Order: sequence, then C-alpha cells, then structure tokens
Amino acid sequence: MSTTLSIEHLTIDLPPGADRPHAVDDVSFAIDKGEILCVVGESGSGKSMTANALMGLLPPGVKVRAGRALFESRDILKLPEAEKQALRGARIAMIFQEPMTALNPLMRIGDQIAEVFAAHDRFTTAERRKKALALITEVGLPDPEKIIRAYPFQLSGGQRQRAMIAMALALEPKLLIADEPTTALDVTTQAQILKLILDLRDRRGMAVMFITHDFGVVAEIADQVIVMREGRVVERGTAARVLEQPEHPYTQRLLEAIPTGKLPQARAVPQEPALEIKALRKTYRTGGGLFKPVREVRAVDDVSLTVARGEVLGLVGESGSGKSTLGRTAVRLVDPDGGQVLVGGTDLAALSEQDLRAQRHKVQMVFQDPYASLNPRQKIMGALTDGPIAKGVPRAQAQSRARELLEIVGLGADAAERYPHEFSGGQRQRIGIARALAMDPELIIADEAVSALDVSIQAQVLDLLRDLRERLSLSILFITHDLRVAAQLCDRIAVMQKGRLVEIGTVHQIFLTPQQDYTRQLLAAVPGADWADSWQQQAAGA
Amino acid sequence: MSVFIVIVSRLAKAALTLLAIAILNFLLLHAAPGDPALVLAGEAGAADEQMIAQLRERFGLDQPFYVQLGKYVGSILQFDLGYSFRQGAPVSQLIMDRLPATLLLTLTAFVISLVFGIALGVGAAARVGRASDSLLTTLALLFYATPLYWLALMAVLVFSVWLGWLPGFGYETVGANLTGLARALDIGRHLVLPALTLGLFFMAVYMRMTRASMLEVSQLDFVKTARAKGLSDAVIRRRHILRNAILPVVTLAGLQAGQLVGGAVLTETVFAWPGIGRLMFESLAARDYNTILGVFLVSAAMVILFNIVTDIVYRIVDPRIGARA
Amino acid sequence: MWKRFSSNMGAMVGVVLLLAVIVVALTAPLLFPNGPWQMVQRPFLAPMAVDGLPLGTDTLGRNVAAQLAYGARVSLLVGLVSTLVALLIGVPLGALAGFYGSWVDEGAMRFTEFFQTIPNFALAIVLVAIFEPSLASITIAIAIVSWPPVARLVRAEVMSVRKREFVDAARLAGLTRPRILLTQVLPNTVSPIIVMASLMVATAILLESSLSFLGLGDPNAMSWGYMIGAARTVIRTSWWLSFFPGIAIVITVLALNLIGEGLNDAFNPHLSRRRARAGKEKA
Amino acid sequence: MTYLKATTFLIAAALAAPVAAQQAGGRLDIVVQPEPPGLMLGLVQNGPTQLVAGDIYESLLRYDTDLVPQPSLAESWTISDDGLVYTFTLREGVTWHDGTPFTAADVVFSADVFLRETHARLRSSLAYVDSITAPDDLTVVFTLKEPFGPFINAFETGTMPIVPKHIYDGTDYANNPANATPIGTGPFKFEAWEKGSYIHLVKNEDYYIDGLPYLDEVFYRVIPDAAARAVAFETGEVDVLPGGSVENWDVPRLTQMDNVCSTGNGWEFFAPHAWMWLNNREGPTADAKFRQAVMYAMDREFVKDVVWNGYGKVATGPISSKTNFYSDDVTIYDHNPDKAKELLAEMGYDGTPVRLLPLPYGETWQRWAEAVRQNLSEVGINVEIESTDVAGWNEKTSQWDYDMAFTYLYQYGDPALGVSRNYTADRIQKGSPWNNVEGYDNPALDAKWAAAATMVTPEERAAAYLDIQKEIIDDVPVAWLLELEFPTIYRCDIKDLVTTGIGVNDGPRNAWIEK
Repeated sequence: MSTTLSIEHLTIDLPPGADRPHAVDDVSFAIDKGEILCVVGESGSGKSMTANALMGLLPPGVKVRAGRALFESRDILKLPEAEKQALRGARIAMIFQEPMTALNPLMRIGDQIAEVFAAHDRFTTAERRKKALALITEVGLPDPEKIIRAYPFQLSGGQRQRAMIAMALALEPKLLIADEPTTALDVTTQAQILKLILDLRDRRGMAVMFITHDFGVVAEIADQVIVMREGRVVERGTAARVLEQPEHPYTQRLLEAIPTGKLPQARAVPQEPALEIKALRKTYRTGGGLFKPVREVRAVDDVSLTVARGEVLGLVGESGSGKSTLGRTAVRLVDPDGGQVLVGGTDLAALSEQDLRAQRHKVQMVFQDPYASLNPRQKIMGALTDGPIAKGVPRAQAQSRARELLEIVGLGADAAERYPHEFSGGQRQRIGIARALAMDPELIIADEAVSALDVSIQAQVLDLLRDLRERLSLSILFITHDLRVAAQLCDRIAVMQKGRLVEIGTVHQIFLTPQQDYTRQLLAAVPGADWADSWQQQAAGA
Repeated sequence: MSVFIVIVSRLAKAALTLLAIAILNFLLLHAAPGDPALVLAGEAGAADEQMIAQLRERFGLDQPFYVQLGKYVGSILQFDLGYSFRQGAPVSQLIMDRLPATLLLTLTAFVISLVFGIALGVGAAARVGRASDSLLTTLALLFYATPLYWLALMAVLVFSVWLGWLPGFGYETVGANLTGLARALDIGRHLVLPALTLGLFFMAVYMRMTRASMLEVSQLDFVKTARAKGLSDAVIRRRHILRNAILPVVTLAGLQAGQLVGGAVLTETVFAWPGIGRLMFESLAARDYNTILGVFLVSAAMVILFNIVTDIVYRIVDPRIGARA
Repeated sequence: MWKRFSSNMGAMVGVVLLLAVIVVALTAPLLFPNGPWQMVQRPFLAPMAVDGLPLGTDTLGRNVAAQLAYGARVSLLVGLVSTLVALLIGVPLGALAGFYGSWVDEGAMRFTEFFQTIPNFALAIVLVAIFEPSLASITIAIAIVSWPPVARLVRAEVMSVRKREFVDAARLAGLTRPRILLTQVLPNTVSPIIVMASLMVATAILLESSLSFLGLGDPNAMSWGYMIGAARTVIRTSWWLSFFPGIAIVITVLALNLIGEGLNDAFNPHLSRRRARAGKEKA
Repeated sequence: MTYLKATTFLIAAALAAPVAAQQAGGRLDIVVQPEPPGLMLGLVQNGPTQLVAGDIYESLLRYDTDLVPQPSLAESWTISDDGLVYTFTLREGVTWHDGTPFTAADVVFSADVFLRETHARLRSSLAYVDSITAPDDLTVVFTLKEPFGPFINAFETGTMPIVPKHIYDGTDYANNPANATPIGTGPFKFEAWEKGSYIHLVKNEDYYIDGLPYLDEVFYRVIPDAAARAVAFETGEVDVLPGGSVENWDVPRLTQMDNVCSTGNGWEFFAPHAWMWLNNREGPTADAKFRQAVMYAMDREFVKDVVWNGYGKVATGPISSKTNFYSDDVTIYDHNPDKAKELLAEMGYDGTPVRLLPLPYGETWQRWAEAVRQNLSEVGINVEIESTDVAGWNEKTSQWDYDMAFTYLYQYGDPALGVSRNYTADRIQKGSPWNNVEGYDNPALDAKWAAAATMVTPEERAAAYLDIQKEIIDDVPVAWLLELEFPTIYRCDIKDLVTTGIGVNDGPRNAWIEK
C-alpha cells in the first residue's frame, strides 16, 4: 500500500502566553491509502491543531515551527497560499465536530455542495447540480431533490453531518480529515455515520485521518491509532494492539477510565421509595399566535417510575427523548401538565409556588454544563450557603457545613472563598455536587452531570459519585445519554424514547436481556461495544 | 408564515400604535403653555380679546378638551389629519408638500451611509489590524463623535462660502424654472451637502457595525468549512461572511431609516431644506397642533413602514425566520 | 479585566481625555470664580489676542475659556444624570420583561416599541419645548428617548442568563424569584449595561448639545451646544467661538466611546478565545 | 420733529414722469422670515405677511420717511377743520388683479365691514368712526364721532388694506378659497407659493401708474436659518435682507462687502420700541425704586453697541424719537450701578430672585437678556432667565406670569395709536401681550392720555404729551431699552428700494435695478 500522507517531526508553536510553548511537539505519523488512522486524545492534546495545520487553517498566532507533511510528494505545509487553497476541498477534505454550526445557515444545501465544484472551477452549473444530487444520494440522505433545496436548519444533526460529508467527498479527495465528526451526535446516529465513513473508505479507497477522544469509536473504525497527550505522540500502533495491549501508562489510564460494558455487582436496594413519579405528563406547545399553527411536542408522556432510597436509577435516552424534561419536571423547574411527583409523601407537582419553596431542598440537581451551573459573580461559599440559609439554617452553621462538603468532594475548604472561574470543569462539577448535598436532599437528580467532561475527569467524578453513594447512601436519578456510563453507576436503568418510558429494569436485565427493540438498538449502537466486552472479559480473565 | 400575513398583522398592530401616538402627543401638546391663537395674534403685532376669541373659535379651541380630543381621534380614524389654521391649508397637503424633500434627503443619506458604511466596514474587516483599518476605524469614531449640526456648519463654511463649489442651503435654485434633467441636477447639487452631513454619522455607525459583525462571523465554524472547501478569501467574504454579517446591520438600518425622517430636523434647519422636520419645528413654536401631530404621525408611520420593510428583507435574506415562527 | 482594559491603548486614551474633561469641570469655579457669563473684555477677541484670554471672547466679550470649563460641567452632568434616569427606567422594565416573560414581557415590549416608534429627536424637542428648557426638562427628555434600547438589552441579557443552570440551581435552593433576579441574574448583566451606559452618556451629551443648538438649552447654564448655537451666526468672522466647543464635544464623546469600546473588549475577550474554550468544553 | 399738517395735498406733480435713468426689468430676491402664515393681508397682519402682501394690496395712502401722507389708491383728500370729516378722492382706472374695476364700494366694504371683523388694530381706530360712505364710485367719506388726531395715520397698507368686495362680500372670510391666491390692486400679482421655499410675485402689467413697477418679478425666499440667510446674501442668491432677517453680528460683515448698501430707514412708521415689562403688581418689580434701579443698572449703550452693532438709539421713555410728539426733555437714566445699588438699599431689596423672560426671536434677544442679567447681577439683583418659545412667551406675558419680560412694539406714528395702549388702566386686561401688561395704574395720567388723543391741533397735543412723558418716565412702569433700528441690507445697484415709512413692505413698487 502506498502512503498518502506522511508527517515528519511536526512542531506547532502556540502564541506567547499560552500554557505551553507548543501545541504540537515533534509529531510524526503516516497514513496509507485506504487506511483509517485514529488520532486519540483529550481536549488540548493538539490533535485538532495537527489537522488544522494540514489544511492550512491554523488560527492566527499559531504557526508551524518545524517539520513537513508530505502529500502527493509535496510538503503541503510550505505551499504558497494559492496552492494550499487548490488542495483544500479537492485533494484533502475535512469535516468538523459541530454539524449545527459548520454549515452556512443562509445557503441551500445544494448550493453549498455545488460551491466546492465552483471553488475548483469544475463542471458547468447543470453538471454541478447533478453531481450534488448524486452525492446527496451517496451519503444516504433521503429525498435528494428536496434536500438539495433545503436550508441547514431544516435538517437534523445527522443529516447535516451527512451533507458535510457529501461536500467533503465532492471532488474525491485522497485524504479525508474528520475532526470528532460524531461527538455531537446521538449514539444511533453516530453508529450510522461511522458506518458511512467506513463504507466510503471501502468504496473510494481514500485515506482517513479520524480525530476522536472516544476509544469506543476507535474500536469501531480504526486501522491505526496514535494517542496524543499535550502535543506529543505517546503511543502508536495498530488498533488491535493499542486497544488490547496499551504500552504507555497514559493510554492505559485512558482505557481504564472508559466506562465499559462491565456490569457491576448488583446491590441489594431497600424498597422504601425516595421519589415516586406517577403518570407524569408534559407537553410543549409552540406557536399558537393569531396566524400560527400550534405545534405540540409530548416531552414526557405518561411516565411512572420510582427511585428507591439509596438507589441510583439511570435514565437513558437519546436527545429529544424527554429524559431531561422528566428530570426538570421532577424538581418542578418545569411545571407538569399532569401526574404526581411524590417525595416523602408530598406531591411536589401539586404545591403552590410558595409551599414548593419550602420543599425544594428535598430534591436537588447536578447540572450538565460546569461553566453555566455556577454564578460567575458569586463566590463558592455563596453558592453553597444561599439555599441552606434560605431554608433557615443559621449562617455560621451553613458555612461550616459548606467547608465540610468541599472537603468531602475533594476540593478543600479554602475553595469556598474563590470564584468559579478559578476552577476547572471537573472541579466545578464537584462544587455542583457539594451544592446539591448542602441542602441535605432526599434525592439528587444528576442531569448529564459527566457528559461535558474529558474521559479521565469523567472517571474521577463518577468515582466520587460512587463513593458518595456508599458513604451517604444517596438516592440518585442519573440522567445520561451514555449507556456505558449508566452501567457503571446505576442499580437500575430506565430507557426513554420520544417522551415515553420504553423499558425499566436492573442493569443486568437491560444489558443482558433487553425486552424492547429500541433498547437493543441503543445497545448495538454503543461504539466499540463488542471490543469493550471482549477486552473487559480478557482483563477480568487475566 | 407567509409574508402577506406578516404584513397584515403588522399593519393592524401599527394602526393601534399610531392611534396611541396621536393621543399621547395630543395630550402632550395641549399641556404646553400657549396656544396657536395667541401666537397668531402675537405675530400680528396687536390684537384684542375679540380677535383672540374669534381665532380660538375658528381653531376649535373654545370647546372642552375632551371634545377636541374626541374630534381629533375621530378625524384620524377617517385618515384626515385635520387643518392647519396657521398655514391655512390641510395638514395632509402641507405634509405632502414637504415630504418629498425629506424623503429625498433621508433616503439619499440612508443609501449613501449604508452602501459606503458596509463597503468600508467590509474593507476594514478584511484589513483588520493593519494601518488602513486603524485609519478607517479612527475616522469612523471621529464622525461618530462629531455633532451633526457642527459638521453641517463647517461643511457650509468650507464648500459653500469659501470654495463656492456647492449651494449651502435650499432645495433648488429658486425661479430658475428648470425642468427635467436640469432640474434634477440642480436639486442634486443642493442635495450633496445635507445628504453627506446627515449620512456621515450613520455611515460611521454602519461601518463600525459591519466591521464588528464581519469579524464575529468570520470566527464561526461554517467559515472554516468554506475554507476547507478551498474557496478563495474573496468568495468566502462575499458569499459566506458578508451575507451573515449583514443581518444585524440590516436590522439596525431598518430601525434608523425610520428615525432618520424625524431626526432630520437639525440638517433641515441648517441647510434650509424644506422638509417635514423643519415643518414640525416651526409648527411647534406656533403651537400649530394639527401640523405637529400630523408630522408625528407621518414619521411614526415611516418608522413602522421601514420596520416592516426590514422584516421582509430579513425574511428574504434569512430563511430561518419565516420557518421558525 | 482591568489588565485587558488597561492594555487597550484606545481605551486608555479615552480615560485620559475624559479625566482631563472631568478635572476641568470640577475646577471651573476655582479657575474662573466670576462664572462664565461675565463680560470681561471687548467682544470677538481672537484667541491669544489678549493675555489671560487664551481662547478669546464671545459676542458679548465673555471669556470663552471660562465658558468651555463651565460647559463641561453641564455636558457631563446632563450626560450622566440622563443616563442614570434612562437606566432607572430601562433596567427594571427590561429585567422584569426578560425574567417573568409571558404577559409582563408582552406588555413591557409593546410599551418599549411604542416609544421606539416615535422619532426620538423630534420627541425630545417637543418634550423640552413643552416643559420649557431647563436642565431638569432636558435631562428627563433625553432619558425618555434613550431608555428603550436599555430595556431591550437588559431583557435580552436577562433572558439569556435566566436560562443558565445556576439560575435553576438558585430556584432549587428555594430562593424567591425577586431574589434570584436581583442576586443571581442582574449581576450577570452588569457588564453589557456598563458598556451601553458609557456609550449612552456620549449620546446624551450629543443630544443635549443638539437641543441647545436649536435654542432649547437651559438659559442659565452655559453648555457647549449653546455656545455653538450662539456662535453659528458669527462662524465666518469668529471661527473659534464654534470651533472650540465643537472640539470639546468631539473629545468628550470620543473619549466616552473609546472607553465604552475598551470596556466591551475587556468584558468580552476576543471571540476566538471564547469559542476555543467553548469548543474544549464540548470535546 | 415733524408734526402732521391737516391740509390738502394735490399730488399730480409728485408723481411726475420717472427719471430717465430708471431702468425696467429684472428680478429681486428678498428674504422673508419667518414664512408668513397667509398672504391675505386683511386677515393676517403679521410682519412677514405685510412684507409680501404689501406688494399685492394697497391702502388709500402711503407715508414717507417723515410720516407725511402720500397718495396711493386715494389721489387726494381733505380733512375738515373740526377734524371730523375725512374725504378721499380715489384714483380712476384702477382694477383688481382679476380685471374687475376698483371702486369706492370696495373701500367701504373693506373698512366698514371686512376689517371691522378681522383687524384688531384698525378696530380700535374705527371706534372713533361714526360712518363710512361712498357718495360716488370715486369718493369715500369717513365721519368721526370726535376728533382723533392720529386718524390720518390709519390709511397705511398694513393698517387698512383694501380688499376686493366682489370676492369677499357675503362669504366666510377666513375660509374663502381665494385666500390662497390673493387679489389686490398693488404693483405685483401673486404667482406661486412653494411652501417652505419661496413666494413668487410677478409684475402687474395693468398697474395704474404707467411705467411702474420696474421689476419683472419678486421672489420672497424662505430660509429658516439666520446663518443660511447670511450665506444666501453673500453668495448672491438673495438681493435684499429686510430688517431683522440676519443676526446683528452678521450686519457689519455683510455691509462691508462690495456693492452692498444698508439703510436704517423704512421703519419710521413702525418705530419699533423695545422695553422690559416690569410686573407692577407683585414682587420686587412692584416697587418704583426697584424699577428705577433696573434702569440705572443697565448699560444700554453697551447693548446698543455690542448686541445691536451700534444700530438704534437708547430710549428715553415711552415714545420713540421717530414717533410724533417725542421729547427728550425728561429724566435721563444713564448707566450708574452705584445709583442703582443706592436705590436698592433704600428700598431694602432682600435678594428675592426675579425671573426674566427673553423675547424668543433669536440670538440677539437671547444675548440681550444675558447682558441684562449680568448688569443686574452686578448691582446685586438675582436674575433667572426663563426660556420659552413664542407660544410660551405670549402665554406668560398675556397671563402676567413673569417678573421682567422683553418685548418690542410698533408705534404707528402716533402715541395715541401705539403708545398709550401700554400705560392706561383701561388697557389692563389679561389675555393680550400688547396692552398694559405691566399693570401700571395711574388715573391722573390716564386722563391726560385720553385728552391728548382727541385734541385737534398738533401744538396742543405736543404740549400734552410732553407733560405725560415727564411724569411717566419718573415712575418707570416699564424699563425702556432701545429704539430699534433694523437695517435693510441690499445690493447697491438696487435703487429706490426704501422710500417710505414702511420700508421694504412696499419697496418693490418703486425699486429698480441699475445695470
């Protein structure tokens, strides 16, 4: 096999004042024709910078310092801008993480695809349209005639990513760079896109540089793997070798941190309910003005479930399944249309605003976005004591409890006097947990509480939650889109789809003997499921 | 939602707004000391009780306040702006006489400011950080900080008095009896200074805004996509960045285009431009209620009209709006 | 914050210029104890023509330098107070509309739109003419025409902050809605309000000078717009009478704009940086 | 001073053939400020209307700069010895602009019917009139109830414009559609009015005096901004700046230009007299000592020199030196701050602030108010200027809501027409800014004013008015300021523009342009 791209000793400078001098430090690798190379790393590892350098799309202030990148026997790093431009889109194409923002919102899909031809001066207008239609068909978008005239906002996330891929493939590039193309997608969509990329690779024989942080994805797709950390390659090899016999400790740590399909031992859970949800309903209506038709979305459709005291119930579903709405309705951040939310015998759903305020402390929440869940203008102490003081706890007592909790979540008491911006994402999630605990709740709802974190950080926070569950015998409703994460922490799992509860059961029931098609689909879509199982079994056996 | 329905619902809302404006201004004006009878009598140099009483009766000022208000609202509802007793003509006629001049001035200024503002903003954004960008932004900031009327005075001083290139005031050469193209040219020459001074400030506004918006949009992901496609910078700027960046400028411009009509008072005063801004200012001192109210209504209607037009333009430029609603 | 601001050269130029204007305004009574109205010399003296009158004299032989110094007081006072009043109207209205939504929002926004529909300079003229020109009526008129953008800005900011998760957290903590609005939401809208306020002071100074220029100034307060208005009839024979106050306005307004921009940049560090971080968070 | 002589004038010779040098043709651009509210002089008599409509309408007489009556629509006239019967012989062959012949019936209709209803100022003179008759088409007889010396001054165009009976008789005058296209007998015909821009008059080819007018057309240009008006004159766009149309500061500069002439003449009939109303009813201004102190405190010479550029004359009292029966044999108030302080001390002035209402007619008046405030504050009087517009000023003065208020009024040639109205107790009436606004109430003087008006011979009247002036000037009911002079600025090649006591108002009739 011939080498499509060969990178040698690539070093990229960061602008002065950054936290390290080089974004990428002496990196070398090669991709063969028809091969998929996965570049794996956590945020800040320099994996995207490498890709951007190849495309000549480095942000201002960031410069290639040394090294070469041989492509079609030329060093593409040193090409004049005009030639780089001719290369982009034609010989090397790239797709990005955010399909929502990566398309021009004001241009029709067809035009955006045809534009690639125009940029490289190929074909007549009519031909361009025909080619665009063919591409749309090839990437598996439904109803091409309609899609070609559609605007991006009329497409779903997966469809947009397909459209992006269509654009990238337009001129049959030799190299496709995919920068976390599935990270923002639901698992089932992700599985489809991964399959599409594999198919296209097979059909066209192009080389793919696939950037990801997810070893599950690596297992699904990679031929070769390099692992990057702080700008350096720490490990390289075939996918099978790296996944099964990681050599570098960092790789090992990363692999260990991955929530796997390994099912924890089932615990005995008392049957006393901490939270009972009965026939809960919530419908969102949009429009309904003078001339607008009313659109209804049943976000939560007649759902009943119970979280027992000391139990962790996982609530799993894809985006739009209503899982978050259910969580928010349970704490009355959203008012339900019907049903009951019973906590310690009180129906939260039926309380007046004022009565509710007195009962609020019983259910607390840990939020998804560590950057949005803390008031940037309030010290941590305030965030942790506002609630208790409002509840009637004396200030001094609330403050000493706050320090105590900060110790418990592993931050140290002096964190109380600092502002949120002084903490990292993982630390903020710990603060969020401490804040929930400060209210002495009967139940905590964790809404995608680890989804925004890097794998290794995610593992730490999960450890903390597991630890707290044991120490404080917490009841937790754990909302996540990630079945693997749910399997790690939960006693039981509830699966939601389109507002309805599809299936509920113990982790073992759900993973091993799923009763519903949808659950099975979800399980099948988990990237690297097969590999993870085998590796875990192997590890367990070893 | 179709554009037609948008227009209908907006017009219905606009009618209510206009009525409210009429009533509010009516109340405001009648709260002011003095009335048109006194002013008119005052200018005659002498008057007696009988004359003032006569005038008040003619103007309908002898009636109870609520009757006056009721009558006014009644006539407004019949699209009748009333009669200016001071000028001895229907208000609608007075306004129609003056409106073309104001529209000519403001629209010219508007087009100049929008076209040049956007062009310069795009240029500055393309050269961000370089000397030409600094020069343009500094100039824009200066124009932004310069009082319009002062600039107008200086312009008259330099271009009309010292250099004698352009007429310093007026709408056309009076009594020249020009027709056709010659007249248009003549009006055009008179238009240059007022339109430029009025336009400069807004040009600065649009330039700064376009520049900022261009820079912001150029950071967005889809611009990177466009780069990755191998498009040239010029095409990216024109087709991707500008089209998106122009949306907030269009919104602002739409809001201001309407305000321009009422805000041209200063320019019209300094340049003796026979427009409705001046009509309002002159009518104010004379307490010519109907005329002031008429000007207010017409300019408010302009504001609303421009807002609706902006809305429609927005809908055409941005496909998301209509669908989302 | 301050570091970013102070490293912005434009902003620092603005601060220096504004400080200079403020110092002149504050020391005016010390520098010119006889006030701006005293007729001290022959009229129409050119700048530097006579010792002690560096900027010459006006149509009545009054000291232009003294007028400029006292004018700074009026400009700054009117600019500041009218902005404060506009904020007092706009911030609560926008905050309530943005926070409570539904009919409160509907009502507040209709009200705001209504004011935005009336041509605002014309409205200011009518208001001042009707309440008769005085510092109070000018200030109020300027405030009345300038609050709607504040209300809109605050509403938009509050609506965006209100969706952030820490507001949900505060609700779960059992805080009352007014308290959440005051302690959690509003503090996070302060930066854009400050930026807008600094630009509004500039606009208010321009508005005041335009009103004075049209003869709608307070006749007992010396202001720059008044000076230009009074001097425009003699602009060709005595250019300095309208030139200096014009420059004074340009400098002050420019300074405020520079500061406003500097604050804006400091509060919103470069978009690319923010985006990069946002990208990281998702990764 | 010139006293009126009640004699017969025969004027055939006065209108001898024009001098050979006079050239016909040309166009005059005259500034009019502000834009007149209407041109129907019978309905509207404000300044701008008089300026423009003075070329369209005419009255029976004109007055030269010494206020001596001259023939106009009346060819000749007689006044009976008892001063009661005024007989006018009208000119033959005069037609209205629409071709209808002009007759005595038009005069009777105008004076007795139309103007009685519409013209407040004339109405007070008509109060003395017993009957107006037209024995034949060319004769009009006014019969008075009692002698009224100034009656001969009532036949000026703005005071008694003759309007066409055939158009207005029996109609609603105010709403007659013909008001938009005024029809008169004057030397110029109304052609067009571009609102906000200009009024266009064209030569009346059928004017009853052969050769007149010389000019082909006159444009009255509306330019709202004083500075723009000055520029317009500089750039040659307008030829004539009537008095008051540019700010005083511009006058010296404009008059120093090449080929620019100016004249202070043409205001004699009006004799604009400026003073400050001092509210005699309440506050410090109710005290005569305070009012005298104000007179001494003001530096009126400074104002004349600086604010008015030397135009005008410091007023000595209520009667202008241009008006009949003026005398300077009275107490003279010079600029004497010490004396003012003395008077204030005597009176025991406690520093109560007084409000000062400037006249809202532009920069000059604003500066004047500022100068007065400075003068007064230098002798220890606290003054606050109140700012207001024309409507507010009218309201405040006519409702007596002021302490001191600037004004100026016309005198129309005779104290009985334009002076006594401001000082007699019977003219203390709320609602008008032209009567005894200050509230001065002196019954002894009231009787003297009344007597002086109805005396028959000028000599008697002169003596009576001297007596009045001496007395009233010591009382200072109002603070007299200046006899205003509004210079008319024009190109020197325009000849015979200002030949009468009303100046440019009827100037284009005789004006011609030297080529």
